[in-house]
Amino acid sequence: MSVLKQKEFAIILFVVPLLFILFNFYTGIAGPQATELINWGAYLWNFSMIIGTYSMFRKHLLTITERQKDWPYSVIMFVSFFVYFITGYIHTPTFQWIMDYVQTPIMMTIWVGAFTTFTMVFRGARTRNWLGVLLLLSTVLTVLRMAPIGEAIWGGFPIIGLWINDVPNVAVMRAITIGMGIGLLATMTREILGKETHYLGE
Amino acid sequence: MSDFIGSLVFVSIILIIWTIFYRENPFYKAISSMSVGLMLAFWLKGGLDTLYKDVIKPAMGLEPARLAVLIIGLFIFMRFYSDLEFVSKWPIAILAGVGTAIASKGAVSAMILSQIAAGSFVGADLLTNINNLLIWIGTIATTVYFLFSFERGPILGTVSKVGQVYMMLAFGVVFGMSVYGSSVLTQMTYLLDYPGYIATAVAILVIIADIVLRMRRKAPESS
Amino acid sequence: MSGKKWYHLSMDAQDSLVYLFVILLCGVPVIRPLGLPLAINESTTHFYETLNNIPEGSTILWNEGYMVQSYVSGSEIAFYRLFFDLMRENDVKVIFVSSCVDGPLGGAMIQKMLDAGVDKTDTVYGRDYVNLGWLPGFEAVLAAIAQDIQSVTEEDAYGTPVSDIEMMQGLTTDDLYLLGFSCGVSVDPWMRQWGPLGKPILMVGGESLIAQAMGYINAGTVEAYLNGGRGMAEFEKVYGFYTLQTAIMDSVNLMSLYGIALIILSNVLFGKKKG
Amino acid sequence: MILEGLRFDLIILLVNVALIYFFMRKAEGGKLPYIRPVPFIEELDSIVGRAAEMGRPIHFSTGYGGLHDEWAVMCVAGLALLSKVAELCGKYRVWLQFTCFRGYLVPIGQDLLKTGYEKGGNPDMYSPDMVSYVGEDQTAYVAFIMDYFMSERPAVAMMFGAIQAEMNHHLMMSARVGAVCCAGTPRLYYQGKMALMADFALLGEELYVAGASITKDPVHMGSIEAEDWSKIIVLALLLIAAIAVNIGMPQLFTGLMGW
Repeated sequence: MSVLKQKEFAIILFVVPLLFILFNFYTGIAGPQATELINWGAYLWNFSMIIGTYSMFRKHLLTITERQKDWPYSVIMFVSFFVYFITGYIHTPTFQWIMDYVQTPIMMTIWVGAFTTFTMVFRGARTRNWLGVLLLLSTVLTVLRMAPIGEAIWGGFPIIGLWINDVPNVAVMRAITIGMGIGLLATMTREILGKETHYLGE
Repeated sequence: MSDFIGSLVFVSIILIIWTIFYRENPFYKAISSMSVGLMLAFWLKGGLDTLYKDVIKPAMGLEPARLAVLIIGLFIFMRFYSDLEFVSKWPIAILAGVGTAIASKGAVSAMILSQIAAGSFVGADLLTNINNLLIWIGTIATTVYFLFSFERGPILGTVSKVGQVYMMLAFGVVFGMSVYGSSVLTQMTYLLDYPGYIATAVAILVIIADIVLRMRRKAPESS
Repeated sequence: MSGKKWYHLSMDAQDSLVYLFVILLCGVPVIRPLGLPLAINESTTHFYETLNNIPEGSTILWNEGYMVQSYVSGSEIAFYRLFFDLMRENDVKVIFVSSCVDGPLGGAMIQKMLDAGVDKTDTVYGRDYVNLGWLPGFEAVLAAIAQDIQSVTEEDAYGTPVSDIEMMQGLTTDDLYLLGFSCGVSVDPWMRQWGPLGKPILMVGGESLIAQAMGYINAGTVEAYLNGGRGMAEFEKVYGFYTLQTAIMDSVNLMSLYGIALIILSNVLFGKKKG
Repeated sequence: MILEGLRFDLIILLVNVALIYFFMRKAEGGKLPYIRPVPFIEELDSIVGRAAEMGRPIHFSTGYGGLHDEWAVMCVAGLALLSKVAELCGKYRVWLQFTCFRGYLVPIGQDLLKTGYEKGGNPDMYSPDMVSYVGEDQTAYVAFIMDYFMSERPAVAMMFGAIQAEMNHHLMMSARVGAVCCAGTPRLYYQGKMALMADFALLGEELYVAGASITKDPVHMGSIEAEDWSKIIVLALLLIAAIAVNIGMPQLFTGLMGW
């Protein structure tokens, strides 16, 4: 029993599926079993999500019972959760109504995508050195390439903009992609050798 | 009828969330905590439906593999029994193992090898040759910039500087694209459409009233 | 307000003004569209031709994962309609599946497109197209698709077991002629899982995701792509079916100029403060 | 045995694995490699010190990616930085708020923070409420971050790891609240915004290097040196492929890949 308690056993549970899937990828042997293991990744992720939801409920329940700061908002959170979750199974038209007219505007608007970009541009587009100037120049040229008005102002913008996208951008994205690929392999190796076990919470 | 109310709710939610740009207010906090509840329910329902469909139903049919993953999945709830706490780490270990394997198996061919297949600088027309040459130089310079365990001498220093110039141009493209694309426009069409503009008009009045109130409250203090 | 000039607004007030202008500039074209001509990029026409050149009777897979805007504004309707045209003309079969990071909204997007967006005359569910709905696990689902299409899920979005669906009988991943996806996040997972298959891949992504994926596009892993909102508006023009996306292109012009003006303004202010 | 077209693929994988194993063994044997200094790590002490003077909390987040997906790599480096910042916060008695996105990061975060505050010398200051989790969805996560910045007005805002769109809100709210903004992610999409906006930006793999130079962990230091040599091999392949194509042997490299 004590063997199971050891950290090493959990590392074995990490390494064995990993090596098995790689073995199948390179040799094509035991395909169905590898597929099953890949699907296990998705199913176990569901269970870990349930744990995350439970620990979040415990926190909000604590906020309510002890009347901590902002406890009415936790009540709103619970009410909206139960209403939405239960109608999902009992009364689908209401679920669909909530999805169309309540959840979608929240998901679309809470992003405030444009606003964050414009505040960032207003607050942060400060060029600290000549490299910053280069970055902003390339930003402006790309914006003028993409917006139809850029072409209306001067025919050259789309050509320059496209060149910046097709040459320097390709070169840098290629180098960074290679770097990320190598980084991924390095981490996989460290995890196989058991040197990195943050997934166990150390 | 439900569309009319629905559109009004749709637009008023957008307006309530936009009030955060005016100033912090309880309505925004209410919507944000409601979004927490709705998202949790949404994800949980999606997850549970799939779990039932792909794991619980086959496990009932005594399909061995799905029965095994159901049991291992339930181990995760052992976290709350202190003596069995180590068992709860097993599903997370398998999960992380499969996740890393999936990512690494495709990494070599898609992220490394297919990127190395360089374009040729001979034949074809002159422009593509120059462009391919510039891409090739840029890739090498940027990769040299990301070498960390070498002293940056004069040669490596200048090559890294060339890499930095390339990177600034490339990051400018990525940043420019995000400045260009935005989702506000979709919302605007709903705000100015049939039922929506009623709520928009009301919102504008509320904000103006709030500004006037706060100006009057500030005015007596300073005079 | 002694000593403080009227334009020395608080930081919050300045930001509110910036946002007010964003809202106003977005509103103007909705009321009075500019109607500037939209040039068609070569990548969009290549995307259109690739879809049209799909051989008779082959099966393709579409992985839906675009952002929530497309659920509301239906910006993807154009190529969904083209899928159904291909079903009628070339007897092409399409598998719709979503593993998008926005959660079950991916399944809702496909469902909304199938209900209201497309023209389903004489196409039969189960024979011409199948909807597997939303599946959790993101890259794990992409890996399962690449490994074996039959194992992706037990039942489709409506509860019928995959083994009973006519077009899925005996279908393997190798039979899939083409894989397409729309993404709201970076494209590396799709490239890693589908790249090694060597099949043509179609991509629809947000503008800056495309800029980031230029390495893969230049290397040929991606066959053709639509460049975000603008790409979809161009595709609508090529295909000849217009939605909100084309109207949005007008407002984008003003927003872009506004963005550039802000860049210049913030640098001038920063220069003055530093000077 | 090995499938057609994957043999060269496997060779590259095994070469990388061998390099990492060799350099890790070398580093663990005591010969730590020379790592170019990362400016952000030197400043970390003064950043936390400034937060202590202003008496306002530090907000830390590892962003959207967790330990179960291919972003585990970045989240791990983010957690390494978190443990160092927690130690410094323990030393300077600063409240460190860690917002995590995945359920399983809550226990991991609490463990890291507790050990950090103990090492810093103020174990009494640690409380489990320092770790906040608002569900698996980005929308709620982003809403929480905006709420937190508006109400708590942190002195320093740090975001390291696999960050998605919440980088926008992080940069925006840091600029609005006037917090010292530190950000680092290897994800391509945000390099431009970070390079322009953040006071301290870790571009590309610098996040991994920062994580390693903090922990001085021979494993990470060794693998950074190994990765450098892998990049040099890739540069060599790039050179050979380009030369081969241009002296009239275009089949050399593509043939090798299809072998």
